[in-house]
Amino acid sequence: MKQITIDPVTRLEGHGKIEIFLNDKGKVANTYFVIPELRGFERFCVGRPAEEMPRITNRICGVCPEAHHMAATKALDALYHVEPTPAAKKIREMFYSAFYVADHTTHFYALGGPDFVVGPDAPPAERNILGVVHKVGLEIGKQVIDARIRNHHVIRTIGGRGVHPVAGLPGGWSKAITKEEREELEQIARQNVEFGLFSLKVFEDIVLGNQEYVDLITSDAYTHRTYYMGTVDANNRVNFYDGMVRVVDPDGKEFVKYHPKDYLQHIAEHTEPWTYLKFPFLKGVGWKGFVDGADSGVYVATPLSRLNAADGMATPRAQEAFEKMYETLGSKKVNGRYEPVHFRLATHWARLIELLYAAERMLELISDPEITDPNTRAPITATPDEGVGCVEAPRGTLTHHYWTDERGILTKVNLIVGTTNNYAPIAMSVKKAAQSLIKEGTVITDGLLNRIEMAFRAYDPCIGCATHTLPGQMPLEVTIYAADGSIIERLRR
Amino acid sequence: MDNSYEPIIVGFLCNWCSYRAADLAGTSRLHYAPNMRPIRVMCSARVEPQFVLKALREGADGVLIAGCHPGECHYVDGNIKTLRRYELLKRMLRQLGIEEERVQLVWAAASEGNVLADAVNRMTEQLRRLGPLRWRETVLGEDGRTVEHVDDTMAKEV
Amino acid sequence: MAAKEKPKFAMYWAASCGGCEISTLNMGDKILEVDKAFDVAFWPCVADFKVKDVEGYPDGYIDLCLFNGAIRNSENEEMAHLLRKKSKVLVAFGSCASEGCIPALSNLTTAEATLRTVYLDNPSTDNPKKVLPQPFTKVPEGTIQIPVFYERVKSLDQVVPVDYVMPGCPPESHQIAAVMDAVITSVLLPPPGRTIIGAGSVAVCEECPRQKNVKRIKRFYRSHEITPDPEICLLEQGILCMGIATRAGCGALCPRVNMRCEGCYGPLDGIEDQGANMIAAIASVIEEGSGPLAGIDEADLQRRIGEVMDTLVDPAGTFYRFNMARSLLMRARPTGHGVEKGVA
Amino acid sequence: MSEERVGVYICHCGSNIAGTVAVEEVSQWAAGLPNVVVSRDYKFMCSSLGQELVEKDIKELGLTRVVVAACSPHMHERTFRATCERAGLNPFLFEMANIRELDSWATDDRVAATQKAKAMVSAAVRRVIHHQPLQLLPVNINPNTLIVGGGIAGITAALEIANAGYHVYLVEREPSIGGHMAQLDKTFPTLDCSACILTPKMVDVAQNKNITLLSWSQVEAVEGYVGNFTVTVRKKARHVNEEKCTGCGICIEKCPKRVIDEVFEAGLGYRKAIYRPFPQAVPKYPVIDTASCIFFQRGKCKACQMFCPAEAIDFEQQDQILKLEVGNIILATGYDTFDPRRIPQYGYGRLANVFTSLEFERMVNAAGPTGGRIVLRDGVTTPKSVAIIHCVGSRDKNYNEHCSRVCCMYSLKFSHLLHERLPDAQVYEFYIDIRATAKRYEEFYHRILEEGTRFIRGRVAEVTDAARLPGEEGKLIVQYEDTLIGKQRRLPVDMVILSVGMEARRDSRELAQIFGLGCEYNGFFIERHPKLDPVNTMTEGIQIAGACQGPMAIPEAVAQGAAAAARVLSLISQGTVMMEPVRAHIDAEKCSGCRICNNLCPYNAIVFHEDRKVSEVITALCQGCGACVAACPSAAITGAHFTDEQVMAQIEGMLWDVQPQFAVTSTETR
Repeated sequence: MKQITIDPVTRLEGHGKIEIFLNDKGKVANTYFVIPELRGFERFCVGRPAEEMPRITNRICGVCPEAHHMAATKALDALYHVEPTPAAKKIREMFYSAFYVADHTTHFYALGGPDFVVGPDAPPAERNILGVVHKVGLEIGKQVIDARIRNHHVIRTIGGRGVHPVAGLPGGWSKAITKEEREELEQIARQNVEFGLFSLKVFEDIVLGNQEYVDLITSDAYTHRTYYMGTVDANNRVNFYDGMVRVVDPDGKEFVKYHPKDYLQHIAEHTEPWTYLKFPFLKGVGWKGFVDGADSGVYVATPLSRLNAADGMATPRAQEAFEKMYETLGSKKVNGRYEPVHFRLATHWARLIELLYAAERMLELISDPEITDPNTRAPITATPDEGVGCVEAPRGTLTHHYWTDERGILTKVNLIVGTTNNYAPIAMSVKKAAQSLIKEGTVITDGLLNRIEMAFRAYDPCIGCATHTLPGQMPLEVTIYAADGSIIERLRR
Repeated sequence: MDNSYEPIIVGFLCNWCSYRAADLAGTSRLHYAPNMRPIRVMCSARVEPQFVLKALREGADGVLIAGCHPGECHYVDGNIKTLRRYELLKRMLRQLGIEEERVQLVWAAASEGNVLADAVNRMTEQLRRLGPLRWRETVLGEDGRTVEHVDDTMAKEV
Repeated sequence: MAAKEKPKFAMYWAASCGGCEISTLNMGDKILEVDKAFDVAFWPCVADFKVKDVEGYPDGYIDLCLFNGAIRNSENEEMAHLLRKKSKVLVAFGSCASEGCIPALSNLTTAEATLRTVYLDNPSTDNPKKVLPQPFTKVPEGTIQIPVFYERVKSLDQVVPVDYVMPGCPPESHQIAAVMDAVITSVLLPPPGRTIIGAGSVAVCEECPRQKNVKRIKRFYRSHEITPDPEICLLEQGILCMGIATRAGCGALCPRVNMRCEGCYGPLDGIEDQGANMIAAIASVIEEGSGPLAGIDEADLQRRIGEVMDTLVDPAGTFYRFNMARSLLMRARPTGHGVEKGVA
Repeated sequence: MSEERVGVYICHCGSNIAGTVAVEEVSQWAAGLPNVVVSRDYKFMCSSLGQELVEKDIKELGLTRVVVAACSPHMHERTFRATCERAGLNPFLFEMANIRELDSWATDDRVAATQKAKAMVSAAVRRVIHHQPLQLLPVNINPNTLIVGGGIAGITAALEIANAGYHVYLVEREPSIGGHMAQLDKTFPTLDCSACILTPKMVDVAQNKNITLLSWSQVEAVEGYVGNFTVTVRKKARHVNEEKCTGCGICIEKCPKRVIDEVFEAGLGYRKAIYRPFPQAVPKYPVIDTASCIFFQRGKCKACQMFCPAEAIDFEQQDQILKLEVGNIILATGYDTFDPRRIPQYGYGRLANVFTSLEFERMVNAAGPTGGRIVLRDGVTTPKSVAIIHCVGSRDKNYNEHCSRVCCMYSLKFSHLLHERLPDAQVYEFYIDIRATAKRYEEFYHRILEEGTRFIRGRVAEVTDAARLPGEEGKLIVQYEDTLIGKQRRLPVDMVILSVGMEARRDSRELAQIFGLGCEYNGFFIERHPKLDPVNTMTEGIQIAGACQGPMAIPEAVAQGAAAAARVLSLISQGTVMMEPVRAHIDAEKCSGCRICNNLCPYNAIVFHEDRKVSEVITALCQGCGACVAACPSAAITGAHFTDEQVMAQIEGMLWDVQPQFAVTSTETR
């Protein structure tokens, strides 16, 4: 054992760091997107009783605790070889849909959206939820806030708490839905559908209505040809709660479709010494570095990729919106499927389509009388051993994998969280943005910084899931080094 | 480990049995290890697990809880409550990396000065073998920051 | 703080999940009032900012700083010192900042074990060269620096003095709103000095609607092992509810959906160690050994009590679910037995 | 930083402490501790001069807290509390560090002892700062008294208290009071008739209207505390109606069933199935021994009932459970004699003519089974030679380490009686050494010497009937080593008497548990202090008297009975007693009503108020064990004088020398 005594290291700021190195011609030689944070759940969960994982791992991320809660709960179903009761399944997916509505709303209006709603070159102080409210008017602002409030009310009613729900159990859910609650929730679901349609309208008016934005979206700076991952139902339509994981290649051909429990055969994670976050890639292709194309194992797991990987949406209005997006962005149908859309900024659009789907799905489920069946817990008889739980988190396919002893005490834990899937693509997008924006003797401005920021904000990176920062609002530090290593410019946000 | 190390034991003695046992040991000039520092409580049931952890954190190498024999508690069954708490505390201390010998529960009747003395001697020996605990220095490290151990199989430069 | 000119407000996260921010945003309209009442000086989640600006502020420039997240690495600690310097009132906001929370379960193991597990012994990791994140990395173009991963998680008050503590994982929105109201309407806060605000002064049981009776616990049940009676105290049913040893303020949300209180609001005043406190409380009401004592077989009694205690798996991970960093021992002993396994 | 002004006083206790602990060093070191304004060492702190030193400082230096490092608090805590009080300081603002029993007397390592003393002093200083002024709690004393055991000690105590005009419940488990003394013939050294001096007292008991005599009864449970005990007594069915029975004894006469009397006659004589142990028994009512009664065993007979003129026989009678309210309790449960079967080589139970001293007492007793004739087991042959073996089961590591203190003297008494009844018999006393320590004992010894008894110093190895030498046939041979001449010898005799020692009652431990007392390793009850407080126990309100405290002769048992009575009377006459204020208190503001504490209290002192959903401690019932204080998960319960703050501070103080050098941020230690 070699011993290194840790002292406070020299100053280091921001939760995400982008290092840009210029060559002697002043061109971008390389960029590094650094994640300086690790919390080590895989380690400290070992020794804990497995059934506690839904309530431990939701602390991985306070933005999408519902996703971790659900992945963990499903992992417990598998671990204890128990099938949740019908009511429990419906409650879970209903709950999960409400969460999607809330989360996508947050991102579009408060985090990612401002880039478009307020405008990419608007002063930073304006580019936030309050800016959005000023731009679109207090009335819409209220609507946004209400949408968040009512859906967190749903989450709280069904999951026990507004943030970090607690109700998930192997084979079930700790609380049934009463008839009264069902009626209230049905109203909320209807409002959500309205809100989903409204939001797509806002996007069309403000974004598609503005050619400058459309050009920005389709510009090469924000385009990548990679593999796309998403969970699909039996009919290859988008599903958030359950299904098979499907990966399509850059041309849209199905590369692989596997059961989530087999993820280890298809996914591996690459490690770099200059960051705490790992880079997942497709085993079948292999890690070729931060590069595009069918020969690189890099894949994306975002709202856009879910749509790319699927044949369509499972609800009527969402399906309409789905088709509209692909048509508008000039994607052709190849044997019944649209070609993938590679414009990263289109992810915002895809997100709103998912929002609408979630709202519609929620309405379907809550309208089902069986959802109020009090039998929400299946008895547990089997001895626990190993289990994988997988859901589509808003920011990508989320996988929890537990191993336990016969008492159900965790002996090993593996987690591949939503944003992690997109780490490599984000890094690449940032590099590409930097390369296309920094030419010889470019003056680095705040605007430039934001354009670079937009590159990763589209992914709605919840670094929180692997570290702790909030989607799209990563405090960012860009350091630009000259070839001789001297710092030309350091900009922070 | 250096031989200068002398374990320090904080002893919680119940007023009716074990403290009197200690008194008796003294009165009958039973010489035993001076490593135990006694704290008198009315009953071993007053000894909160918090006290034990506190003693360990403040630098004790071990904690001895002494009460009356089951069935002889001055307060009927206080010592049984102590036993229950001890059994649970023991299990938690195991998880915190503290050897079982470092926290012990013994019964000593008022007339058993020798039993108490023996317990202190035995425990002192065990702690000598285990070495110091001294929580702040060895576990928390100065100002609470500790030394990181890195296995040299772990690549430094890439 | 001064009622006249608009006070400066800051909110920052260290090692946290962001739930505190979400809970703050969930205040709803109140958030707009906050926007009205304060000049936001620093709030990554809501408004863009520059850390360099914060450095530029005069000391004590920020009137109210809500700091959430634990101290997990060197960078977190740096930010804690910076914000302490720049803030008149520093609030340890949420469980992570006030007592370590879930991330501090990491104190049951070691930094080395964590790095090893995440980057070397991990089933999905493809790391033939055994690459580990390094504080300094030479890349072809230069050197990249990342913060140092600390050996143990600390609470905010373990690195800088804290004026107030707002417990909860996360603090409930209505509690945040109440505190904000107090500040906005410049209601006098209690004297500072790690003073608890935005929470009750009694245990969760007070807010829990369940029927409480005299307790005699035969054995413990894990959440999946028993479907509890919805009317009766969970602890009486052998479910390890931490409500008895946990500060009220949430409204006993978890027991209301048939789940045990996990203790996220932390211990009550006068309790130094939530875990030890739970041991004292629940071990006291184990039925085993409550019978007549004449001619009792000590060894046998100890064995029977031990068997009951064994139904309580993972005491440390349960009792210190949120409190590890601020427990009396603060972390497990690396060289000790069982730490690596982390199991009893 | 606290404002308190602490005075520290280190006692030399002559050389008892100063011999091992560097007291001057400790006192100089203590002067440097936070809050300490004065630190002194003095030869004897408990002396009036030592105490005046403290009083003076309290007054002149305005001390608000006092620490005395000396002996055990059980020795002098009260002394120094009084000192503080005299100087106008609340007595509970004082703390004692026991650096004698727990330090200087327990080691000879001067360095370690001094270090340990410092630890205890710094702990006391840090603790005392958190002390609160407290007031003693007055508790009313119920004037009734329970006395358990109707031997001479119990009888004496009962009469003392009853004659003072207070009521006594005297519980005796045998059918009659009188105890062992009633079985004895003569008492040494005066040789007056045991029964003659005892029976008048027994009669007094029977006739005293202040005494409720509960014979054939046993205590089953005791609840409460000094001044207010509730005692559960089982009055076993006598099957004789005490209201009707005149004690005429016809039933006994008519009873066809004869059984060996193992208790009173020590197995030497017989009694009937309905019986009273001896003619002068008190009370006079007989009891039916259902185990041997023909009716109870086979369902017919009823002879006693047929002949009873008073129709007092009641086969239906059931045990009665009585609840007695008393303020004080005296235990005078006596002793058992050593069973010599445990020493097989002495042949008791195997060799017919080996007798125990108790058997011999009955034999020589004119009212005994042989009418006072000294004979061998055959009942006719008178022994020509008798060996009396001392210390049987006493002063012997294998059986009882203790000396039974009476055997020497009663053995001498036996010699005398033997010479008196069998003038030409040879009497040998095998002794280790003769212990004749009390008044007129030594004189008695010399008298016996002159009567011609042969005294042989040495332990008897064996008693056997295996004849080896001529003249041994048909005799018991005593094999012994004469330690005065260091020779193995054999002595043939006709009769051997084993002077068996005194042991604690076989059930003394169960008894101790019922009454909440401590037992010695050998089962005798533990007194509060062996010298200064021999009849008091650790449990307030419970006294012990007679041989249940340790082996003793009649005069001491009588003295202790009277002493215990005096104790009780002084409490009764005070009317109230002041109790330590070490009590638990629940802060209703902090109580969440979780009810964890509700069933923890052994005295049921904790009540739950459903309306307010909070628990409360009934102070009068609380005994201050602190079990609930430790258990309360809300820290809503505080234990006066043993608060968390006090103990935590004490812990820190104890570890002053291993606290890390660097300062710990206040935020981290809370």
